[in-house]
Amino acid sequence: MSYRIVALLALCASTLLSQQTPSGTEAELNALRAAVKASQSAGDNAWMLMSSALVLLMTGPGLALFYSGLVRKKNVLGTMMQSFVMMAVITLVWFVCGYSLAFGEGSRFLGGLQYLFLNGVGAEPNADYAGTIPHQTFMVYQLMFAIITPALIAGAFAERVRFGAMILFCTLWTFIVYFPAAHMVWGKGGLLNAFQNGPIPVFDFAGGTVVHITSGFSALVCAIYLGKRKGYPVEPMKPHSLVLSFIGACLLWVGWFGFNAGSALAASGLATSAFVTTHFASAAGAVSWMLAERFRTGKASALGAISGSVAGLATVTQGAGFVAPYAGVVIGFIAGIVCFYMVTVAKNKLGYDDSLDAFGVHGVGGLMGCTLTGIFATRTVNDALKNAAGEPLALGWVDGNTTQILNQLAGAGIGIALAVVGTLVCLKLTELVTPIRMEVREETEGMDLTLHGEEGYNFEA
Amino acid sequence: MSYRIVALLALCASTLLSQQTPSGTEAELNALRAAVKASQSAGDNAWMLMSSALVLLMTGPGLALFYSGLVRKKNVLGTMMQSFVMMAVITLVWFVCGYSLAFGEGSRFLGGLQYLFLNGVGAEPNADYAGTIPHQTFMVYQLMFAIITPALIAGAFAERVRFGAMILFCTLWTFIVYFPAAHMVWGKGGLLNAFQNGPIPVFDFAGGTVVHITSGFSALVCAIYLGKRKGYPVEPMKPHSLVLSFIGACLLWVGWFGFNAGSALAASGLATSAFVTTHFASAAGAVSWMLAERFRTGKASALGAISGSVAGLATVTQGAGFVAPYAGVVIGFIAGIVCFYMVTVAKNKLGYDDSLDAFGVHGVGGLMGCTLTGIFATRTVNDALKNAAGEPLALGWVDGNTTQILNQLAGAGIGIALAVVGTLVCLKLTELVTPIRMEVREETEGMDLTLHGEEGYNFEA
Amino acid sequence: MSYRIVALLALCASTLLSQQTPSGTEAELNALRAAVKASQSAGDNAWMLMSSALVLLMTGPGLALFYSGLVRKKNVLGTMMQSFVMMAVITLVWFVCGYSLAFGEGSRFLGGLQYLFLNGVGAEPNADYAGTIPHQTFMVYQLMFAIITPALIAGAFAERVRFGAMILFCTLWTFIVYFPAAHMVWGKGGLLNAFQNGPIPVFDFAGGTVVHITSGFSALVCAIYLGKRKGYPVEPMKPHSLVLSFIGACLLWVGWFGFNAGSALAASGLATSAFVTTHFASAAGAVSWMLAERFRTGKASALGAISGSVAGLATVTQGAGFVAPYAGVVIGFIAGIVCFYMVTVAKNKLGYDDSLDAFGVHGVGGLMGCTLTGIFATRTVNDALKNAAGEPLALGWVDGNTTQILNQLAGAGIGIALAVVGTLVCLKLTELVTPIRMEVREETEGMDLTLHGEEGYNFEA
Amino acid sequence: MVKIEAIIQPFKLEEVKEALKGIGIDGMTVTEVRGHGRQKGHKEMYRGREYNVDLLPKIKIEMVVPSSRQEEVIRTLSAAAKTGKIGDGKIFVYEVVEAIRIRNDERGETAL
Amino acid sequence: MVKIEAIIQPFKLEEVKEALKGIGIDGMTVTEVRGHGRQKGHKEMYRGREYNVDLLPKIKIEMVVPSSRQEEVIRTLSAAAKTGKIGDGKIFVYEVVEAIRIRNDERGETAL
Amino acid sequence: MVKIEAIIQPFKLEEVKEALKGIGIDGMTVTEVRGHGRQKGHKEMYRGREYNVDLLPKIKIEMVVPSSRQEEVIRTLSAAAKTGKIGDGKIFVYEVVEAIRIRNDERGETAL
Ligand SMILES: Nc1ncnc2c1ncn2[C@@H]1O[C@H](COP(=O)(O)OP(=O)(O)O)[C@@H](O)[C@H]1O
Ligand SMILES: Nc1ncnc2c1ncn2[C@@H]1O[C@H](COP(=O)(O)OP(=O)(O)O)[C@@H](O)[C@H]1O
Ligand SMILES: Nc1ncnc2c1ncn2[C@@H]1O[C@H](COP(=O)(O)OP(=O)(O)O)[C@@H](O)[C@H]1O
Repeated sequence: MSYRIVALLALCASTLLSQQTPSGTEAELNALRAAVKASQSAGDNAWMLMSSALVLLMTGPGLALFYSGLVRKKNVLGTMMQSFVMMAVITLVWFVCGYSLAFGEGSRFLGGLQYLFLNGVGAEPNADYAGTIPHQTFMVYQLMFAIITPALIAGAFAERVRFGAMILFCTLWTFIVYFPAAHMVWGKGGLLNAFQNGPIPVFDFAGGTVVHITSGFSALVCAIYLGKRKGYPVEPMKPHSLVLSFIGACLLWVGWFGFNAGSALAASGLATSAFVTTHFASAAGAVSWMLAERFRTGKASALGAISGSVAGLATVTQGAGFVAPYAGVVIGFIAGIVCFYMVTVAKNKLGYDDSLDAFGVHGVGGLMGCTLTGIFATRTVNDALKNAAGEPLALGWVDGNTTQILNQLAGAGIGIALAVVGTLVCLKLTELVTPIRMEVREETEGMDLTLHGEEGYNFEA
Repeated sequence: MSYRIVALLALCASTLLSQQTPSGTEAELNALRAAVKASQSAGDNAWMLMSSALVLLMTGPGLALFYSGLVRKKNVLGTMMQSFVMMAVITLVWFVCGYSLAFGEGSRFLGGLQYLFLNGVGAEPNADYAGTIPHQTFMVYQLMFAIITPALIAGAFAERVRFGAMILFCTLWTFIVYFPAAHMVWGKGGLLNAFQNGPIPVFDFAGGTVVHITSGFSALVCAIYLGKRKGYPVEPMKPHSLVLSFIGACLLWVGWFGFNAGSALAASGLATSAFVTTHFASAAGAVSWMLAERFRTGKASALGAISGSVAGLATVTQGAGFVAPYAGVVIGFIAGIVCFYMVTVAKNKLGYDDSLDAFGVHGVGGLMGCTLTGIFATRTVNDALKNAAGEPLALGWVDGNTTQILNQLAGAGIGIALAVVGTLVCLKLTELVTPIRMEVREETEGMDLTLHGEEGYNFEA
Repeated sequence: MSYRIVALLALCASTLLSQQTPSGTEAELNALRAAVKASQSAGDNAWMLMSSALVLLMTGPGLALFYSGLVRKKNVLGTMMQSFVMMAVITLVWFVCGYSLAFGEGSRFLGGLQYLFLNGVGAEPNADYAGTIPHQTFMVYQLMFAIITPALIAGAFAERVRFGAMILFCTLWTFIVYFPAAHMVWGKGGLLNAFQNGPIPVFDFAGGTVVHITSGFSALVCAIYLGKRKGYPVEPMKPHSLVLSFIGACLLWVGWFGFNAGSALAASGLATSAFVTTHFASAAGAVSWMLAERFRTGKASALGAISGSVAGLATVTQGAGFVAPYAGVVIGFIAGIVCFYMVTVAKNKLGYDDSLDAFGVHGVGGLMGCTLTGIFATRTVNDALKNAAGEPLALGWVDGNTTQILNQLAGAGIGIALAVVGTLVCLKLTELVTPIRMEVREETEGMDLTLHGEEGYNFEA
Repeated sequence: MVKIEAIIQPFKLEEVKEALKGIGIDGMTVTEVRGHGRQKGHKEMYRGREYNVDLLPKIKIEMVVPSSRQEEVIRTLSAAAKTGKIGDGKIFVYEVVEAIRIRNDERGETAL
Repeated sequence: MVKIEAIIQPFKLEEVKEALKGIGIDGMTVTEVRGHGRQKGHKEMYRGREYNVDLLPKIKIEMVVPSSRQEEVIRTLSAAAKTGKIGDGKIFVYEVVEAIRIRNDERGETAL
Repeated sequence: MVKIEAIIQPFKLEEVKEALKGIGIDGMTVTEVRGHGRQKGHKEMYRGREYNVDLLPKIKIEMVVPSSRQEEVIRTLSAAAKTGKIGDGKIFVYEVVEAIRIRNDERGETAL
């Protein structure tokens, strides 16, 4: 708070002073400058605090509802807990060393330890990341991303993974996959950081690679490694409450504004632009998935509509602040169709049991989004990258930069490799400590009773 | 983003420079002015992005929950989809031409085509509408209104309308009723636009006429045209989950702050004032509906309380940024009683089947709100209208302007006429393409199964 | 709005003028100063309006869901209504005289009547409370606190209190307990107001004492006074839907950012700091409650996790804007363990029936938080208190001020005394007018049917 | 005494209840069940997985009545529940050995 | 063997179950049903539409027991379920032709 | 005619249904019930209050079949529902006095 107050006091002082001196002195101007800085910070901070809250809302209750509605009644709490426990555990990890490993200055692959226990992360902005908001705001905003990413994976092992093992796995995964990925793409000096001289500059506005590719491909590995749910695909395993999933999906849509538009790190025109592409992609994804269903099965379903919107959102994440509104529509439209195909046709053919389609939506969506960003990114939307003369650089194919798509693919490749190898390592490490899968009897009885000793619904009078 | 960055750079530059020059130069002052503009924009944009998110939250999950809780279990997803599909489809329409038709410069009745595909709608503010926020922010904020308005109508044909027909009807309706209404009241050069020299100046702060009167009266026409649900009013048709409706109503209340206070288009004192009247009207509406119930039936119900709050909110919408807090209380109180009467007594007498009372709450509330604004609007709250000498003009009756109420009634009349005729046209056009009503067998089985091939709840183990 | 517009006009004018005059004149500087003030206000107001919305979201649907999920199915609506009716009724009380009694200038114990009917509460900031936002914003923000506090008490008499009696009791309680408590701690001239020369300076950033101690201890008195629910503890009374409680808890977590970070009354670095400690305490509370459960019963439950997070949030409330992030973790961790013990062990031993643990979580958490603030408050986080030389004063034990803890305990003591005595008075007064407890038959049939004539779920086809 | 048990379409419940009241049959117990028979079910589809739902919602009504009223009840019930389409349901009749009213331990037909 | 079927007030379930365990009756099957009889229902009101709800929540308990224990079970059950007010419910008794334990295909009374 | 009533484990429903279809038994009515027997229940814990849940979810299947098919149905059903563990459930058989198809008032075995 201090610098705000100082600024205001200075402003007041200068107001008083100025009644004595005939014209604007240097002191007055400096006071004004400080006041303007404080007021710029207030506007940007208002938006970023709100965005942080929105991204947390995405995990709980958003994702928790989306996922838990899709499982059977006996697993509703267990599935919710997989999201919730990330909100709790990853927060503590972030506090201790996570933020430092992701955003500290370190190697090209991982941050250093200077921010251990958030040492030195205070109200002063960190100009490397966001020059107008408190460093702590940036820290807590990024924390919300670190929470939701492993929570997304949980979609792949829902209905069959033990609680303790899930926590252990996800915590390990955060260290082995997330922190490196975040550092490489967004961290100071990171290998893929386009804005800080990374040797392979990748445009990832809000985490298409960092969040969706990593979690999606990790989910695929988990789903295959763990094997199918008992009874799959013979026993019926209908979503127990699409009503919950629907609420969750709407909250994801709304929360995603914090995720994508918040990634502008300021309440700027760029934030608005990301907001718009995000919204358009979600809408287009819902429409195209519904159309695909309509043609294939004759009926557009509610589950289809919300899945399409989530697919659109996941896919536009990477390009949100780089592409024009029309591109948001195009990206969303492609996302809806491709993810529909993955989830309804390809998955059944390949035969793995990714219960909640974390791979089909986030993995595939993330990968497409990464690529499409290389095509649609344009300096008319984002002019932050400049050449020596201060002119904005061409970004994607539409700007005439036909090679960026290679960088994007390289980034995606690195993300996928990291996710696959890292996930296997984490699974093995976890198994050294504790069995991952529930016993058959536990799976039959359900997670709620066997893992948590509760039931989601007690509707008897 | 560019102008922000330029401003900040300029500010920094001037800071550096100023250490060489003894006193404030013109360049320094200009840099400061740009910086102040950017920082004003940040504050206002933060609020407007958040308001946009809040208005989307009203439709999904807000309205979707409110409505779907009131229908029978077999129609829960179908009803939710009516809201959700508007979030998807109207967004695309808005992108293609909707925004242009509503807010482009055109005739007194409809906007022009200059903003087709959002051409020219960028980060620069459009001073005709909102001088401190990116034009795109204004665009996307207004989109959220275009989404919720047809979604409100759906209340009148819930439980019996085919999905495709509903989409077609609502899309047509948006063209034939919504865009003209929005343009006349809020668009540049619009017939009823009080702030841009419309010949019949109507005060409609947040859409009492544009949103609630149009959707409410259209709902009445639809309800009558479609006829009653099979079995109405003999078969029991109890709300299947007032719990859902309750959640929805609370989210509507919260979201309405974005709707009404956001309509100040800035994080200003006027926004606060609208926030306060909105909250007060909602509270007063809940109280008066509960009292009315208590006197008539002996019991204040949860459905009554939430209906009263929605009635208060719908009714205060038109005047939110024109009236004082006490007037918010009065308007809300009247709304609760009158809408209670409409919904519980008049509707049953008249015998139409407006399943979810879109007319009784939004139509009647909107009409009352339009009129009451003519009474309670005051320049002590809103001084944006000035005479040649720059003094704020008297607004409503309480300011001594006894004739404004006639303008308001004229506006309402035009809105009603447009809604009734437009809706009939749209219904006829839709029927040319596809039958609107579900078959009897489908109605019996429910929308979820027959239209979407799903069920909302699968609670069997 | 006026001062914003004036500022902007002035700014424009000065821009024009400055093209004629060679250098910055006093008029130009003044215009700039006004513009900066307006823009600072926009940023802060954006955050405070949003925070107000978030705190309302905590009550409805947040708390309403959290509580109603824990009761039996037959009481779901009745329990929701206890929260909702506070949103309606306390709003009207606040409008009439509540704000004035809490924040008007008056005695050390209660505010005066100058703000009756919000007279004089307009767009101009009230520098006594928040110098950069409209006075109305401060008023409506504080209203949201006045709403949730009595709604929290309702946890203690859920499932057995008549609706009218509950409204009457809570309204009286607001007068006899809440307004005095709020005035003493936060009001101008209040006995415990650390920032306005209160003789017993208590640090209560966001209402640990004003909200949680008062409501928690009042809940205990109510629970004992009313006696147990019929059948308790023999009949099973399982939570009917932990799914609802889970959603509610997540919304409480998100909304609490408005509660605590909003209490900075600006979008400042202090707001961020409070945001961070709040989030950390919630996470730590969830973790420690889960660990405690794991050790005692072998299973970490969903109800445990969300209870722990609420305990962490309630406990950190008092210190949120005074303590460092690490202290948030410590406070949350302690909260989870102690409240776990209170709710699962101590309550059963003592034998009172605090159905929803309003005392065990809010009373105990509030008391701990009050004390811990005396330990962990530090000027490195909050430097608003200064000595004559303008240097920030030492705040808590960690700053070397070992006596503050005594002030905190004194404040807590006064809060508890006021709550206990005031609650007894209110209960007696209420009983003079109407019986408080439902009849046995009504309790058996449930609140929904007997009090409100509805049912929460009608799932029959 | 006999127990008459009818499986009917859910939307016919109200009508059947009224018809039975009409002939003075007041005591009955109703259960939500799912039935399988000649009536075709429907398909549901969740993300590409298809479910053939062949257990359809039905209502089971049970009444214990004096044997003398058996035919009258069957006739009334059947008439009220009939739509003539497959899925209308069945009526089954069972012997009842004894009936007791818990409230006052009355037994036999007076307990009904 | 006979089947004893009792329709009782929901809030009596716990008590009845304990009483039956007390006399060594362990096997039972419980169903949530709704009942209509002399007990008056209640009114519900949703936006001015009134519903007379005359199907009230009840619990049905079914036990198959050796005929020899019939009277003892009826007595115990009735005593535990009684409040003396209208709505307490009924007990019905039916002949059972055969009983089979699925686990091991035991038949007759040993299967209970 | 007899009614064959089986209480089975919920997760066995699909298998049992298929097995019965296999021998041409199409008509059946299914109810969600809760059962108590030798199978141990489980503990639930809500904020320190412990609940011993001894009523476990079961599925009741009822089929009315010609007496001649009784044994065949029992055998098929029992085989499909068996896991060999406690809790597999029971089959009970009752006499049916009459059966009526509501749709066309057919009676007796042709109504099944
Ligand atoms: N043999 C049977 N035993 C028990 N219930 C049956 C039997 N046959 C049919 N039912 C019940 O009756 C319902 C209607 O039967 P169905 O064959 O579909 O139509 P209909 O009675 O018109 O021939 C079924 O859904 C099932 O609940
Ligand atoms: N003839 C009957 N056949 C089947 N069930 C009955 C019959 N009569 C009553 N019942 C069941 O018993 C319940 C209680 O009956 P009711 O007449 O209300 O009270 P009481 O048993 O005290 O006379 C009813 O709700 C219904 O479920
Ligand atoms: N005597 C009985 N009467 C009615 N239902 C019974 C009886 N005994 C058991 N059941 C039902 O059968 C189910 C399984 O019985 P249980 O004793 O647990 O296992 P098993 O049948 O393998 O011995 C019970 O949950 C209950 O629903």
